[in-house]
Amino acid sequence: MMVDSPDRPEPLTGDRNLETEEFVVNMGPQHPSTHGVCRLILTMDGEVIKKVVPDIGFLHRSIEKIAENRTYHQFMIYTDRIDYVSSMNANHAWCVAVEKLAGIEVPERAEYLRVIMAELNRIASHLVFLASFAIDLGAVTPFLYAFRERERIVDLFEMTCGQRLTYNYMRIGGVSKDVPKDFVSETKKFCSYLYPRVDEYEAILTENPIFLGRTKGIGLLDLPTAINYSVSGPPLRGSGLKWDIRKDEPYSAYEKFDFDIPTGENGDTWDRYKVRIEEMRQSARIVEQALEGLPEGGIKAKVPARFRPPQGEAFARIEAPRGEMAYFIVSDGSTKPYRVKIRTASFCNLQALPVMARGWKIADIVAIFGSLDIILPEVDR
Amino acid sequence: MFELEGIFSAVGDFLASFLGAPLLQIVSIIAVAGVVIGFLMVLALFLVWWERKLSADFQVRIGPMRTGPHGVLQTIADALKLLQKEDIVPLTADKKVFFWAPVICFVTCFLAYICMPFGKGLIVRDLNIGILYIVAITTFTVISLLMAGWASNNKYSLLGGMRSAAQIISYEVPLSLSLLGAVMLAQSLSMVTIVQGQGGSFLHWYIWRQPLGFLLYVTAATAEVNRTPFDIPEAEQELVAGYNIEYSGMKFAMFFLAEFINMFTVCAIAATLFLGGWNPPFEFLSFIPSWVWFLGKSLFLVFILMWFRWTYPRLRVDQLMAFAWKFLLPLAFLNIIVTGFLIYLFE
Amino acid sequence: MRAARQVWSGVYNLVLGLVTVFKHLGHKAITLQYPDERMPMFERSRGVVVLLSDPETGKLNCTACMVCARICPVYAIDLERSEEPDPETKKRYPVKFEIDNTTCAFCGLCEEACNFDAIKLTGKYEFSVYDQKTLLYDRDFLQELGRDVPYEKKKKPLPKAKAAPKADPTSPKPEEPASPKPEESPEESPGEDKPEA
Amino acid sequence: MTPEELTSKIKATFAEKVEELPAVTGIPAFKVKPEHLEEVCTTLVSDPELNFDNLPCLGGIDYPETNEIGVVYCLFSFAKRHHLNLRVIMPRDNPEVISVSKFWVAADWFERETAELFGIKFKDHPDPRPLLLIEEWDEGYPMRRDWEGKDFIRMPETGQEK
Repeated sequence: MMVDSPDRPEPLTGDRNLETEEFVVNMGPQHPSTHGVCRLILTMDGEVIKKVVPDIGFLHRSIEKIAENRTYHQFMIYTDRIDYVSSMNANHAWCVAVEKLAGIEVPERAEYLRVIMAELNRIASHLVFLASFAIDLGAVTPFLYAFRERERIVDLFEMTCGQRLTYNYMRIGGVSKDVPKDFVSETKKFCSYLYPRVDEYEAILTENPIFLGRTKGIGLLDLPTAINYSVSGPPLRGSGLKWDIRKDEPYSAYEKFDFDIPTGENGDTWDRYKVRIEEMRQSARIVEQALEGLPEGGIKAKVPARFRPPQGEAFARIEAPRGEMAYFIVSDGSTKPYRVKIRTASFCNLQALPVMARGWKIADIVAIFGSLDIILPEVDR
Repeated sequence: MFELEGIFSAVGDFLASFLGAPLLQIVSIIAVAGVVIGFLMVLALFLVWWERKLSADFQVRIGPMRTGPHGVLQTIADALKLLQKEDIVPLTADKKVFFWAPVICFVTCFLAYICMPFGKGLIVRDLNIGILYIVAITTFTVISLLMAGWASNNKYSLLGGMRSAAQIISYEVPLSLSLLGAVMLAQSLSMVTIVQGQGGSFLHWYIWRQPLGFLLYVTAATAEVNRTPFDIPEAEQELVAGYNIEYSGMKFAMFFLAEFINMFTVCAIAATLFLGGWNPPFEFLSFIPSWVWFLGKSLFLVFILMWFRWTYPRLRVDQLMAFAWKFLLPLAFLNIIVTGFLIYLFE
Repeated sequence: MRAARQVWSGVYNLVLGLVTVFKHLGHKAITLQYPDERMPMFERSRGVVVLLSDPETGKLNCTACMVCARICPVYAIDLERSEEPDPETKKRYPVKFEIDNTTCAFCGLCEEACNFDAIKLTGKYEFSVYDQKTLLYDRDFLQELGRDVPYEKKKKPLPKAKAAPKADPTSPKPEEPASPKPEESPEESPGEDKPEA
Repeated sequence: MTPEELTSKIKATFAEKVEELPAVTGIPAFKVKPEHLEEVCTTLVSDPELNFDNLPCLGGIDYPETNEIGVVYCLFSFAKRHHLNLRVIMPRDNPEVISVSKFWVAADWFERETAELFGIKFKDHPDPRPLLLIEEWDEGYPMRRDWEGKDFIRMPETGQEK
C-alpha cells in the first residue's frame, strides 16, 4: 500500500536498529472518561503509560475573583457552581466559614437540617461516582441503577428548596426554608430503601472477578505520598488513614451523631471504591439519626440583609464528598469579602494522579481517574 | 408444514422448467445469495433493535419507542439516516485502505453462512470441511479491523486496531480447539453431519458430552466478536471508539451491522455444534419447523451474550491475553484429551 | 485449595451479577416519555421567574422598591420605578421590569427578599427559544406568566394593608409562552463579569 | 498541641524570624520574611514536635493600599493535629519567594496558580508553567485587586447604597 504522502518516514533499512518510539496521546479535553473538560497528556510506550501531565483550566471561571465582587449573601449561589454534584456541601462550607468569621450562632434545627442535606448530598455524590466509575470500567448498567436512587434524593431536595442541581439552600446563619411536611417520612423511607440498593451494587461489582482484576492493586497511593500531596477524602481514607473532618474537627452538629469512618488498606482503586460504598451506608445512618433527633425551633439566625462581618480572617474546612473543602476568607469589614481562597478537594487529588498512574496501562488510568472522583469545575473553579 | 425446504425446491423446480442448466445455475446462485443476505440484513437490524430494548429493560428504561410500535422501525430509520450522512474521510487517512476496510468486514461476515444449516435441508452448500471453513472465514474480520485502525491514521484507532488483531488471533486458538471436541464426537467436519449426529431427544446434544467445550466456546466467541467483557478494541472509555473512530455514515453502519451479524454467526455455530442445531429437543415437537429451532437456539445464545454485555465490566488488554493463553488454552487442550480418551474408552 | 476457592468465588460472583441484573427485567421503567408524560413539579420548584398580580385589581403587586434588583447575584433584573404612584392603588409601580433569562441563575434570592409577594419562581419550564435575544422578558410578559400562579401572602404585613387574597384564584388559562418582543440586549444594565459555566 | 502551646513553641524556635499576627479563627498566624521562609519551613517539617506534614491550602493576597502582596500558607499536621497559618508579605513590584513544593508537593499547583493569578514569582519551582490561564495570556494578573481586564466590569456597590 504505497500512498504518496511526503511526511511518511523512510522505511527502515538493515543497518538501523529497530527502535520503539514513545508517543503522546491527548486524552481530552473532550473524552468520554475525563468527567468534564480535562486534558491528560499521556506519554505512552505502547499501552504502558510513561508520564501523565494533567492540563486543567478549561472551566476556569475565576470564582475567587467573582467573590470579591459579590456580597456574602450573593456569593452563596456561586458556591453551588464550584461543585455542582454536591452543592449542598459547598454551601455548607461557605456558611461555616462566614459564620466562623462573624461569630454567628446557628439555631440547632438549622444545624440538623444542614447535616441531613449535606449527608443526603454526599450519598447522591457517591452515587454519581459509582455510576461513572462503573461506566469507566465498561459496566453500563450500574450507571442507571445509581441514577435511579440519586433521582429520589434530588426529588427530596427539590421538594425542600426547589432545585435539582444548584440548591442554594443554606443561608448564612441557617437555612433558607424549613423542610416541607412529608420530608421526614419520605427521607426515612428513602434511607431504608437505600441499604438494599447498595447491596445490589455490591452484588454486581464489588467481588466480581473482572472488577477485582481491574481495580485491586491498581493505582497505589501510599499514605505518606497522599499526605504530602494533600490528598483528602476517600482517597486518603483508602490509603489507610482514619481521618474525617466530621469526626476529628466536628462542625455543625456532627459531634452528636454516631458513625464509622471506613478505611482501606492498600490505597488502591478498589479501596477507594469500597470506602465510598461504605460511606453511603454511614451517611444514611447519620441521616436517620438526625431525622430521629430533629429539634424544633427556628431555622435561621438574624443576619442583616446588608451583612458586614467584622474585619478579620477565617479559615474553615469541611468534609465534602470528594474530600476537604476549605474557604479562607479575608474581610475588610465591608459587605463584600476582601479575598476568598477556595481550596477544593479535586484540585489536590488530581495533582496526585501522575504519581498513581505512572507505569499502568491506558485502561488503568481511566479506572484511577474515576476512582479519584474528580469534578472538573471544582478543579478549575 | 412450514418447512422452507419444500418452498425452495418448488421455486427451484419452477425455475428449472423454463431455464436452461447454465442459466439456472447463475439465477439460483444470485437468488440464494439474495435470500441469505436479505435475511441477514433484517436479522442484523432486528438484533440492533433487540439489544437496545433489552439493555433498556435491564436498566429499567424503556428504550426506543417512537418509530413504529415499540420502536421496531428505529434501526431502519437509523440505517437510513446513516445512509444520508456525509462520508467523511480524514485528510491524512490512507484512502484506499480506509475504503476497503469496512467492505471487507461486511462481506466476510456473510461468507460464513455458505455452510450454515438453517434448517433441515436448508443449507446453501454442505461443504465436507464446513466448520473448518467457517472458522477460517470468520478470522478475516481481523484484517479489516487492522486495516481500519491503520488507515484512519489516528492514535486511538491504531491502538484499537492493534488490540483487535492481538485479541482475535489469540482467541482464535482456544475457539477452534474448543470446537474440536464436538467434531471428534461427530467424526465429521460437515455441519449437516454434526447436526444429524445430535438427532433424537435433547439428551443427544453435544452440550451434555462437551460441557467444558461449550463454556470455552462461548467465552472465546464473546471475545472473538468483541463483546463486553472483551470489547477492548473499541473500549469507549479508553479509546473513544477504537478502530472505527474516524468512520461515519454508511461505512460506520457497515462495521456496526457486521458486528451484529458476527455475533449471530458465533451463536449459530454454538447452536449447531452444541445445542443440536435444528433438531427439536423432543421428538413430539418436530411439527415445529426445524428453522424455528435453529433460530430460537441461536437467539437464546445471543441473549446470553447481550446479558453478559449489560452486566460485566471490561477486562484490561493484558488480562485478556493472559486469560486466553494461560486459562482458556490449557483447558481447551484438556478438553480435547479427555474427549479423545473417553471416545476411545466407550467405543 | 486456595485457587479452587478463588475460582469458585469468581464463578459465584459472576453468576450473582447476572442474576442481579436479570431481576430487573420487566420492572416498570423509571424514565418518562418526556413530551407525552411530564414530571409533576413540586410546589417549591424554582423555574422561570414571574411577576404576581393582585387577583382583585389585576395590577402588579410590585412597588418597584428595588430590593430584588439589589440582591440579584447575577444582576439579571433591570427595574425602573414610576415617577408618580398609580392613581388607583396609591402605590408606585415598575415602568420597566426586565429579567434577563440568559443570566438568571434561578437562585430564588429575589423571591426571598421581596416583601410584597411581587416576584416568584415557579415550576414552569420549557422556555427554550432559538434566539437568545427573546430571553429578555419584559414586564407584561412576566405579568402574563404570573397570572395563574397561586401564592400565599407572606406573614409580614404590607405597608398598605389590603384585603388578603384568600383562595387561589382560578384565573385564566396559562398562556402559551409567546416569545416577547425582542429588545435590545441590556447594555445599560450591569451585566456580570464572567459568564456562568 | 494546643494553639497556645504552638504559639509559644514557634516563638521560642524562630525568635525574631517570625512575627505574630492575630489568630485566624483560633489558628495561630505568623508573618515570615521571604528570606527566612525556607529555613522556617525546613524546621516546621523536620521538628518532631511541630511535624507539619500537610499543606491544605496556599493562596495569594493583595494589598494595593500598602503596595504589598502576600502568600498565605495554611499548614496542618496529621501527626500532631494542629494548624498553623504562615504568611509572607513582599513588595508589590517584584514579589519573589522560595517555592515550598520541596517540603509539600501539594504546593506545586497552588503556587503555579498563585504565580499566574497574582504575579508572584516562586523561585526553584519545578514546573513554572501557567496552570489555569491560557498559555498566551497577556492581560496581567487577574486576581490583583486593581486589575482591569477587557471584559471585566466591577460591580456597583449595591449592598451599601440606600
